[in-house]
Formats: sequence, structure tokens, C-alpha cells
Amino acid sequence: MRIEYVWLIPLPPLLSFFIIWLFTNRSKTLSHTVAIVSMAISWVLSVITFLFALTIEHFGQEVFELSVPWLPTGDTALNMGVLVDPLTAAMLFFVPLTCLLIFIYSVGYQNYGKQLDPHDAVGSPPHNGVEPMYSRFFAFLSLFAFGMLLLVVADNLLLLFVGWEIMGLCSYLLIGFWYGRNYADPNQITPRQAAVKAFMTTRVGDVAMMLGIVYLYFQTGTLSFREILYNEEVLLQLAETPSYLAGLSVAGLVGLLLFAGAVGKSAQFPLHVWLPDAMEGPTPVSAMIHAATMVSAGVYAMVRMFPLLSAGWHHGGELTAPMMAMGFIGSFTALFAATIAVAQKDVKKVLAYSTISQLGYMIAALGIGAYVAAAFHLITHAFFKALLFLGSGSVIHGVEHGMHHAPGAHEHLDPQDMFNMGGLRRKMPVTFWTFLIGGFALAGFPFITAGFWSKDEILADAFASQQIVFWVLVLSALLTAFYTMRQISLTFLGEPRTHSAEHASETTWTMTTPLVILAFFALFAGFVGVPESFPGLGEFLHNLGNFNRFHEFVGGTLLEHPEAVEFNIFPLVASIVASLGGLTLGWLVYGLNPLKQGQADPLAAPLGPIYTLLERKYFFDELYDYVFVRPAKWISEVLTYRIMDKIIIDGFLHGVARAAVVVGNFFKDELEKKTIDNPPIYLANAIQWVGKSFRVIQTGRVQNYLLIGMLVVLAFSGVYYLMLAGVLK
Amino acid sequence: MSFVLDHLVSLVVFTPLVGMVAVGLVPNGQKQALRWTAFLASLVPAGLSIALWFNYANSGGGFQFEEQAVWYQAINASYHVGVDGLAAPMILLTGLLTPLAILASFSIEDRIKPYMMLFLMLETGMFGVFAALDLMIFFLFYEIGLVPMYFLINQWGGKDRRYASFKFFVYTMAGSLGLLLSIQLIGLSSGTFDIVQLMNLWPSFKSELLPGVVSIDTIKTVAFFAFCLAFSIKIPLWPFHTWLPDAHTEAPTAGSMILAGVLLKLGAFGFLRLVLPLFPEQAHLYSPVLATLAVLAIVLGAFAAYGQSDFKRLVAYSSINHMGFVVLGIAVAAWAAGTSSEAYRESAAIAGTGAVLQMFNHGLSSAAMFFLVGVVYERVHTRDLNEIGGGIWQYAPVYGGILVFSAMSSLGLPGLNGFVSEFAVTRGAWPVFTAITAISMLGLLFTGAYILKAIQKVLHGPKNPKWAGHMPDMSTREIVAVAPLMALMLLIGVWPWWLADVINEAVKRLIG
Amino acid sequence: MVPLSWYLILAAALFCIGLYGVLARRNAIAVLMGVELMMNAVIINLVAFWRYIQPTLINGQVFAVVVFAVAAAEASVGLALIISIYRRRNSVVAEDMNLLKW
Amino acid sequence: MDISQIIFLIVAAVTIISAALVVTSRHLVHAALWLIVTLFSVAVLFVLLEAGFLAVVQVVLYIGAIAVLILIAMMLTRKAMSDEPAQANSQWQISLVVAAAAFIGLAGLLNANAWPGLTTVDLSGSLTQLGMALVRPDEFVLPFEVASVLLIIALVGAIAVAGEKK
Repeated sequence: MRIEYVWLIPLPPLLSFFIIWLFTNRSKTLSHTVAIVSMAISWVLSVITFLFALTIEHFGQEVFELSVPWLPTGDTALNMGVLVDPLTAAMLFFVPLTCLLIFIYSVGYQNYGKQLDPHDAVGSPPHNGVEPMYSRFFAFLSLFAFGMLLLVVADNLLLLFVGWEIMGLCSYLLIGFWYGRNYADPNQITPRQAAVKAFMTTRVGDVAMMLGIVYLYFQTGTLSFREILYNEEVLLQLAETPSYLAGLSVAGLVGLLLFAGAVGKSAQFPLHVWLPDAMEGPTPVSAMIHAATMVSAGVYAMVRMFPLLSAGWHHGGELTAPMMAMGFIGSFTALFAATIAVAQKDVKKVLAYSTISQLGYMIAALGIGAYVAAAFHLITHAFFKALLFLGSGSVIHGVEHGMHHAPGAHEHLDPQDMFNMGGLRRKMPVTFWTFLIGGFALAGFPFITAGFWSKDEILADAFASQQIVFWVLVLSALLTAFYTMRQISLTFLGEPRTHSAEHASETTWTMTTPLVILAFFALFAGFVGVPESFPGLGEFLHNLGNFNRFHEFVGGTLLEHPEAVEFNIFPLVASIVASLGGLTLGWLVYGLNPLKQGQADPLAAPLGPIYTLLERKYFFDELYDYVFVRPAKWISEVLTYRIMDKIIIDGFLHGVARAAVVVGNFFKDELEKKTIDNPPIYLANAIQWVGKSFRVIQTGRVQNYLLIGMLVVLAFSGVYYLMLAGVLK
Repeated sequence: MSFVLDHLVSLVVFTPLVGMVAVGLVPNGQKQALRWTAFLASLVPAGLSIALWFNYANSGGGFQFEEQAVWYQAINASYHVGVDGLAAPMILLTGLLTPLAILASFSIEDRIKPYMMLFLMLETGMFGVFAALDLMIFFLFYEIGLVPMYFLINQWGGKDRRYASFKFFVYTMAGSLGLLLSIQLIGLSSGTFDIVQLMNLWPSFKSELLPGVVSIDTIKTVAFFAFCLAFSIKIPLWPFHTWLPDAHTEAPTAGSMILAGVLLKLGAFGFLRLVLPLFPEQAHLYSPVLATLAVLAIVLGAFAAYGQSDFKRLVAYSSINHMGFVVLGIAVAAWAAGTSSEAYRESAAIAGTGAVLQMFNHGLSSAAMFFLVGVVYERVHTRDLNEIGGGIWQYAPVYGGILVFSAMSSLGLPGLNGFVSEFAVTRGAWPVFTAITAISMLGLLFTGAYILKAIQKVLHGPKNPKWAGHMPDMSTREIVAVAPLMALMLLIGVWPWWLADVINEAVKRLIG
Repeated sequence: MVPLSWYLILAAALFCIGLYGVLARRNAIAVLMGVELMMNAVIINLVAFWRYIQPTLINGQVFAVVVFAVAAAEASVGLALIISIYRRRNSVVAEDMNLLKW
Repeated sequence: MDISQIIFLIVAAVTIISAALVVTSRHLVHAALWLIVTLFSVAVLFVLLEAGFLAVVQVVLYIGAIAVLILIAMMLTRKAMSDEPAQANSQWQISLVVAAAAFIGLAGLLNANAWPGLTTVDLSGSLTQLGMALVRPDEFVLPFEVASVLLIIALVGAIAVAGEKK
């Protein structure tokens, strides 16, 4: 059996992009219909593929592959194709689904059905009317979905990279969707600046990744996943060949370069700075790109490349260089981002830092070799983080609605600031409950949320291999639970702190339905990964119909089936304590005594300067500005262009030109005039004199001329005659 | 029909001259007639070059459609033309770009007739260089291409056009002098100017022209450096590049399109057609130098582009940046031509293919970019990014979409053409010039920076009240002028095989 | 028998008289008459040579005929020129036609 | 001295004298009339050379056409010359010397050579021969045609030059 339509999965959104771009961009209804229908087709195809893959025993060994030659490389060719293995199948389960839900959500979010507000400027968020660039939004979303699906079904690293970069472009376009937006505060980053920042920061990783790709390609002669990753000989050879950098094997260097790409894409430290600013984009974009799909694509790529990254590593053996880097950067990022999230005011920024932190979890999991756990957390995180983002979008929408409908003067406040909310649980019940589920999943509320199971598995793996990583992750889990509770409390609990919050209302069904569906998965998606060794529940699920076979299924992707860790009560307890402890702490600080209007963050006073440090994100933006951005500008504008090109090179050229003029003048004035010009002038004068003397014969009378002519003829005749006669010799 | 097929190359080369005469016959005042005559006249060679492409049989990479005729028997130079896998894409590119450039020049109002005639003459020069298989013919067409461009800049250019055109002309001529001298040296030494013969003869040529005075090695070295200098200026390679931004900035839009789209390729093509086959040893020896200069062009070109506030100058510097990749690929091909390791030869084939592909791709994207600069310049009459001040996407959404598309092609976004060639060059260069390739990635990074800067400063921002009424969206003519380029960008990006396969065969033959 | 040289000397004499006329006469028409004399001398030469040297070939006569034609052409154009000049300058004096000078 | 020589000498004398009068006559009309005499005597010389056709052509063309043309031209331009004092220009002495010198040189040369004598041949068909030679493609049809074209051009040119401009 073969799944030959797999290559079709990414195409409907691409088609939709072109249809909207070229034909239907004038009709909003048609545009979103095309986008949603095409996305639904992709989803259906994906689900069929996924279910089909589930039915195959040992699918890991009988993957589906299809490729065509793409670029000639001397006598060989680089092939492009699609591949479905268990990992792809698992991705196909959640990627199209979240995309589809977000598409539907976007219809409501962009105020479909309302009149175009004449006060709305194109390129800025609409106030109360439909988005003027509604069709364009769906075109971009479609293109993005194409990129993501392409990345998922790619059978080689280059095609993965293609999808990766297409998503990068869409991320750029969608963050900068409201390209005309300006803020009163000139220091606040605008969407267009955020877009450039996002693109450039990720590009730093991308170029490194490209180097990794070409290096790998050179060493192996192929980029196909099957031929590199599932081929012991190639992996062994890669792990043993020394690379250009001393002490690193080829696999190590390639792994580090590829990881650099993931650092950029998944916003890991030190390239994390773009993701929070990316929240300038519309909220569905944040949910889809910056929570569920694109940022997790970095993790996905690492999961995908895990056999290479871990080449030469045995379970319990010494970690390879890329794994060490991942373990370190991942766990550090997890903690680092969680601390920043604690002090953010913007509802979306909290989630952004939370995303960074959770991605750090996954990277750290890979770093310690927890392949399946990383993939598991990737999936559950996609569900609950998308839910949280969509929920926050719903909240913002509700508050904005309140802003426009509040009696009396318009309030001009930031609808994303949590300190402007409060008490929304009664105004927006669906949003509240779903948000609560998402938040608890994020916090890892024990047993009933998906987040708990995936996080627990990572912690269990970490406990079994790297104690430091384990403790860092536990600490960040605590912080996660804390800021989640803080967010829920500030947003939904207590009494409304502004008129806008007072008059907020629940959003339309197109927005709430996706929330409910996502909430379902945020609760139950975790059960597929409950370890069999888990007391009671594990066995129960296994007997119920082998629901919890995630480990077995995804693990089958690898050549060597990864061992599930032994059940250990300690990490379980630590996980539960961190989660419940964090939630309780958050409740105590924010929930028990809800903030009143104008009241400052209760953490600000006790933490003092540390709070400022956290709030300002450890001043990384400022640091990068001084260390990279300004020098780059200086090098570009002053050093390269003005000094090197204009002064040195052009100066040299002009110098040569001037020297040529000077030399030329010297020759003209000194040499030519005196030695070359003058004799001809004398000659010319002489000729002139002769001419003047002889011009009298130029009488203009034909008879004179004839006479002279005859005289000459006679003279010559005479001479010739005499010569012939021999008189003249 | 067989006459056309038998003389396809000559027809391609000389039909623009026929068109030039046809334009010359149209009365002076008939502006529309002049424009349409020129456009239709340029469609003929375009059609022929497409026919050439489809009739080109991709096997072995040797020369096809060869024609040879007596031309200058006294010095053993003949009219010898033909195409191989290197020339065929370039001829296709030239044939496609010229009609589009002429379409883009419909907005010229001043002295249309000489303008159009010069343009068609330029086309003959470009075709001729790509098709020439004789050094004298090559040089002849190489110079023919120079003169019309000088006048196009000098007569229809911007404010500083005299400076720019003079710099362009004198600089290029300086290179050409050495080229001519070297061609004479080669011709005198070997007794032939025929490139095909010289390819076999010259690399191992030993007999002395002036025994005891100048050794053949000296002659070869001198000729090699003269060739390199001439072509480096034309490409232009860092640090010979400063004529390019000036020339581009001052040239009329269509002139820039052709200058960036095709004329720069003449230099790179010269490297591939002459330097590599004729001087394999020297090329191998000096390929690291070439690669170093290439990477300087890539990185410093990108930096300088980022440092610009003039939109057109920015795009001009992007040409330096992109052509750096071409040279890098050529350097790799040159280096590997002297090795026997199979892995490196494969790398060289990839890099060489990438270089030629990059030439084609840059022809598409830079032409589109210059055209789009021209579109906005015609409307707002400034090229200064700060003066434009952004906020014109609202006025011209179609223009915005096309600009973003073309800019992404220039940026090297996967899925569009630029990426394919940049990837191939990087892949080929990595094992040979590892450090240099790694540094070149810095250039790739800043490619993104300057492209995004341009987009941001032109399109983004709140609706700019300054340009209300000045900024109508693109007209049908303008869209038609750029649409074929976009289609090709996408086609090559999605499926480069059709083009790359032809190039690959020729490159394989080139590196032996 | 008349020797050929007599004819030739006669032709020479006629030619030189014509030459004198061309060189010395003031009236342009007279100059033209001198030219006619020179032409006649030439024709005498041609016919004489024909008769004495190659009477069987007709070439000499053909040349003479051609010279007649040329003479006719010359006379007509020359006189036309003189009349034209006369119209403009009211003079037929050859010395007055001296515009082409320093 | 036989009869033909005597006749020749008489004709030659008439030719020379009349020619001399052509170039010396004070009165232009007289000169023209003397020109006719000269031309006529040349025609007689042609007869002596047994070229009857040419003699006829000489009379018809030179006397009948050219000489008359000259007379008409004189009449048209008469007014200008009527009160002219001298008919010879300032260089007439030198011209005379030159002409004389030329004659002496030529005569000397011609006399010194040994020319072939007169042979008696049948010239009865020479006129036919001449006519055929002028139109035969392998002989003189081309010069003949060129000459005719020349005449046409001269005709047109003469009209163009002398024709009165409006």
C-alpha cells in the first residue's frame, strides 16, 4: 500500500494563495471561502494519511517516499520529494487542524460581516469595521500553511529549508500586516519594524543552517532524510570524520549549524528577541505562526535531524556537541524566558515568553536524548498554546469591543494590557473557561491536562539523565505555573478595572468554536502519551484500545527504537509540586486579592530593580541595538560606502584621472607645444608664405590656367624628348 | 524553415540590426509608431532566441548551430558563431529582457528614435558576445555593446549622467585595451583566433612567438591577467565596482535593466568562455584570489547596499553582491578544473552550474527591481528612500505586491529563483573555499537587511499624504513588462531542472 | 602620293592654331571656335591614320564618329554655358569669368 | 609632285589660312565665316582620304549644326562684344609662342618618323562596315550607346543651363 496523494497535501493552500492573490482579492467572502475550503481539503487529506499510517504495523520501516530530480549536480542530481513516516504522520495530525481552526477564527477576528469603517486607514488595525486587507490576510495565511505543510512532508533537508523560509517570509508579511501602524510612543516598536526584526534575527540562524545543509550535502552527497538519518553507515562515518573545526566531528559541526537555524526559528536564546515583538502582528498570526507551527518548526527540524545530532551517542553515553548545546541553551532559555514572562503586562507578550520557554523545554529534551518526549510536548504545546493565543485574541477583541461601546468618552488605552482588564470571566464565559483549560495545560495541572503528561515525560527523562537540566526545568515549570495563574487572575478574576473591560462582550461563534475544539485537545491529547509504566492509568489506557501508543509510534521513526524511561516517582512528584505550587503561589499573589484600578503589580515593590530588569527583558534589545544594529549601520553607511567606496576606491580612480590630466597637460604644454607643435607651425608658416606668393597665379581665368598647363606640357615633352633622344642621361 | 534553423544564431544576432533600420525608417514625430516598431522588432529576436532554446539539443554540452564564414582572412579571423549550454541561457535571457526593457521605455518622450535604435544595436552587441566563437568577433561585439550604453546613459540619464557615463566608458575601455592586446598576443602566437581551436590548442601551447625575448609563459600570464582585469571590471568585481552604482543610478530605467540584466553577465561569461578554457593552470592558481575578491564583493556589496539611501543605488549595489556569487562559483570551477578528486569535481560542477544559473537569475531579478525602481521614480520623481518616506502600498497595492515578490527573488527566498543558484554556489564553494563561503554568508544575511530596508522605506508606513494623486497603481503596460520576469522567477524557483540541466552539461564539459 | 606626315603636320598646324585661339581670344565664343579647330585636327589625324595604317579595319572611322558626337555635345553645352553666363553677367569675355580665384 | 599632292597642298593652304583667320579676325562674325571655310576644307581632306561618309558628316554636322549654332550664339550675345576694342587678350604673345613651339615640336617629330605609305585597297564596303561596327555587340555598340546617352545628357544639360529661369 502506498499513500500516493501525500504530495497533494501542501498544494491546496498554495493554490488558494494564488487564487486569492490573482482573482478573488476583491471579494472578501470568496477569499475566505477559498482559503478555508482549501485548508479543509489539506486537513482531510492529512487525517486520512494519519489514520492510514496508524493502521500499518511497524510503519517506521515502511515509510512512504516519492521524489523527482530537481537540480542537476554534475553527474548526479538533487531530488525533491515527499516522505511520510511516523513523525510526519504525527505532525499531520495537529498542524492542518490548528491551521484550519485558526483560519476559521480569523474570519471573526478580522470582523467579517461588519461594514467597512470609513475612518479605518489601510495598513492599520480596523477600529470596528472589517479589515480592509481582509483578502490579503487570508492569502498570506494560506501561503503560510503551504510552507508549514511543505516542511512537514519534505523528504529532504533542502525542501524542509524551502518550507522553513517560506514560513519566514509569511511571518514577516503577517507580523508587518498592519504596515502602516504608528504608535504615539516613538520608542514602541511598530509592526513593520518588528517584522524586519523577526526576519533578520531568524535569518542569522538560517544562513548558518544553510551552511550546515551544504556541509552535510558535501559529505554525504545527498540530503534525503532516509539516506542520511536512517543509514547507520552514513551516520557513523559522519560521526567519525573530523570537521574543519578542531575537536568536532562532521556530524557535530553540521548539527551545531543546523541547531543555529533552529535557535533562530524557535526563538531560543540568544536569538529570542524577535518573538515577543512579533506579537505586533494580528493575534491569529501569533497563534498560528508564533505558537503552534512556525516556531515549533525549529523544534520539528531538530527532532527530524535527531539521529544526526546524536550520531555517535548511545543511551546513557557521552552527549554529542550539538546535544550539549541543545541541552544547555534549551534549559537556559526555558528558565530565562519564564522569568521574563513573570513581569510582562501585555497579555500576548506573556504568552510569547511562555512560548520561548516551552520551546526551550523541547530543545532541552532533545539535548538529553528525549526524542519522543520532545515530539510529544511539541504536539500538546501546539494545542494549548494556540488555544491560549486565540483566547487572548478573543479577550483583546472583547476589550476593544468594550472600548467602542463604553458610554461616554472613548478610552484610549492599550487593549492588550492585562492591567486594563479584570473580571472578564462573567463577560466572556466561553473564552474564560477555554483559557483556563489552556492555562492549566500550560502550567501542567496534574493528570487531566495534556501539558502535564508531556512535561512530565520530559522531566522524567531529564531526571534519568541530566540532573542539572532537570532542576532548571522544574524551576521553570514552577515559574510557568506562577505566571499562568497571574495572567488568568489579572485578566479574568476580580472586578473590571476599566470601562472597556466593564463593557466587554463575548466574541462571535467563529472565534469561540475553535477555542472549544482546541480546549478539547488541550485536555485529552495528553492521554496518547501516558507512559505504559505509569501506575494504573497507563495500563488502563493500553487495555482500552492502545490509545497511549504515541511513544511506540513516533519512536518507530528512529532506527533504534528509543527506550521508554523507567517509572520514577520523584520527577512525578516534583512535577506536581511545581505545577500546583506555582498555581497556588500565583493565586495567593494575584487571585486572592484582585487588583484594583490603578494598582501596581504587587511583585514590583518586593523585587525592586529585578522587576525592572525582568520587565525590560534583561535589556537585550538595547544590548543588541548597541552591539549589532548600530555597528552594522555604521559599517554599511560610513565604512563601506563612504570611506571605502567613495573615498578610497573612487578617490584612487579620481586620482588616476587627475594624474592623467596632469600628465596630459605636461605633455601638451611642455613637450608638445615646444618640440612637436612648433616645427609644424614654422612649416605651416612657410607653406603659407609660399602659398601667398604663388596665389597670384590663381587668377580664376581659365585661359591662364590653360596656358600654364600647355607650358608645362611643353616643358615635360621637351625633357622627355631629350631623354628619349639620349641627350639627357 | 531549414534556412532559419541553419542560421538561427546569425539570425538572432543580426535581426535587431534589421529592427534598428526599421525604426530608423519610421518618421520622427510618430512617437507611438516608433515605440511599437521597436517593440515588435525586438520580439523577432526574442522569438528566435526562444526557438534557439527549444531547438538546442542538450547532449554533451558542445557547440551547436555553428556557423563559420570568411571574415578577415588576412589575420585568420573568421565569422564563427555557435551556442553551447553556457550561451543558450544567456541568449534566451537577452532575447527576453530586451522587449521588456523596450516596453519599460515607452515612457521616454525625448528623442525616441535614436533611443530605440541604440537599444536594438545594444541587443546585437550582447547577442554577439554570447554567440561568438572567434576572439576578434568576441571583442568586436564586446565593444559594440559598450557604445550604445554610453549614449543611453549620457543622453537619457539623470543629473550626473556625464560623470557616470564617462566613468563607465573609460573604466570599461581600460579593461578592453588589455583584452585586445591579449587577443592579439594569442592570435599572433597561435596563428588563429578561433575559440574552439584555441580551447584545444592554447592550454598546452608551447612554441615561442619571440624566442629568447618573451617566453610563452609570460605571454600566457600577461594575457590571463588582462582577460581577468577586463572581465572583472565588467562584472564588476570588488574593487573595480564603483562605476556600477554611478552608471546605474544615472541610467534610464530600461538602460539599468539591460545593464544589470545582461551587460554585467558579459564579464562573467567572458570568464567562463575564455579564461577558464584557455588558461586552466593560471585560473587554478589564482582561483583563491578570485574567490577572495568575490566574497569581498558579496559582503561589502551587501553592506554598501544596506548603507544607501538612494533606492536605485541600493539595487545597484545588490548587483555587486549578487554577481559576487557568480564569481565565487566561477572561482570554484576554476579551482577544481585542475584537480582529479571526484568529490571536488562534483562540487565544481555544482558551483559552475550555480554561477551560470545565478547569472540568469540575477538577470531576471535585477531587471525587475530596476524596473520597479523606475516605476516609483516616474511617479514621485525622487529615488531617495527617506524622501519617499514609505506609505505608498496603500496607493499602489499591485505595485507593492510585485515589489515584494521581486525583492524576495533578489533576497534569495527559497521557492524563487535566487535561492536555487545561491544554494548551488554555496554548496559547490563550501568544500573548496570553506572559510570564504562561511564569510559570504554574512553577505547573504545583509542581503536580507537591505532588501527589507528598501521594502520598509518604500511601501510600509502610514498612508503618505505627500504622494496623494501622484501614485497611481501600475498600468497594464507596466504589469506586462514585469509579469514574464515574475513567472520565470517562480518557475525557476520551483523547478530549476529545465534550465540547470542544460547549464550542467556545459559546465561538466568546461571543467573536463 | 601624299605622305602621311603631310596630313599629320597639317593636323598639327590646325591644332596649334586652335590652341592659340583658345589661349588668346577674349570672346568665349571665339575660344569655343578654337576648340572646334582642335577637334577637327584630331579627326584629321584619326582618319589619316585609318587610311594609311589599317584601312581594312573600320575602327579609325568609328573613333572619328564618336569624336563628332563629343564635339556636338561639347559645343551645345559650351554655348549653353556661355549664354547662361551672358544672361547673368552681361558679358562673354572669358577674362571676366574669374570668380574662382584667391 | 603628282596631282594629288598639289590638290592636297592647295586644300591644306586654304585650311591653314582660314584657320588662322578664324583665330585672328577682329570681327567675330567674320571669324565664324572663316571657321566654316576651314571646316569645309577639312571635309575636302576627308574626301582625299577616301572617307566620304565622314566628309558628309563633317559638312552636315559641323557646318550645318555647330557653326550655325555658334552664329546663333553670337547673335544672342552680340551686344556685349560690339564695342570691344581688342579681340586678343593680354597673354596673346606668349600664347603665340607656345602654339608655335608646340607646332615646331610636333612637326619635327612627325616629319622625322618613317610612316608607311598609302596602300590601295577596296574601300567600297567601308560604309556598310562602319554601320555594322557601330551596332554589333562584339564591336562598338556600347561606345555608340554611351555616345548617344552623352548627347542626350548634353541636350538636357544645355537646356537646363541655358533655359530661362522663372
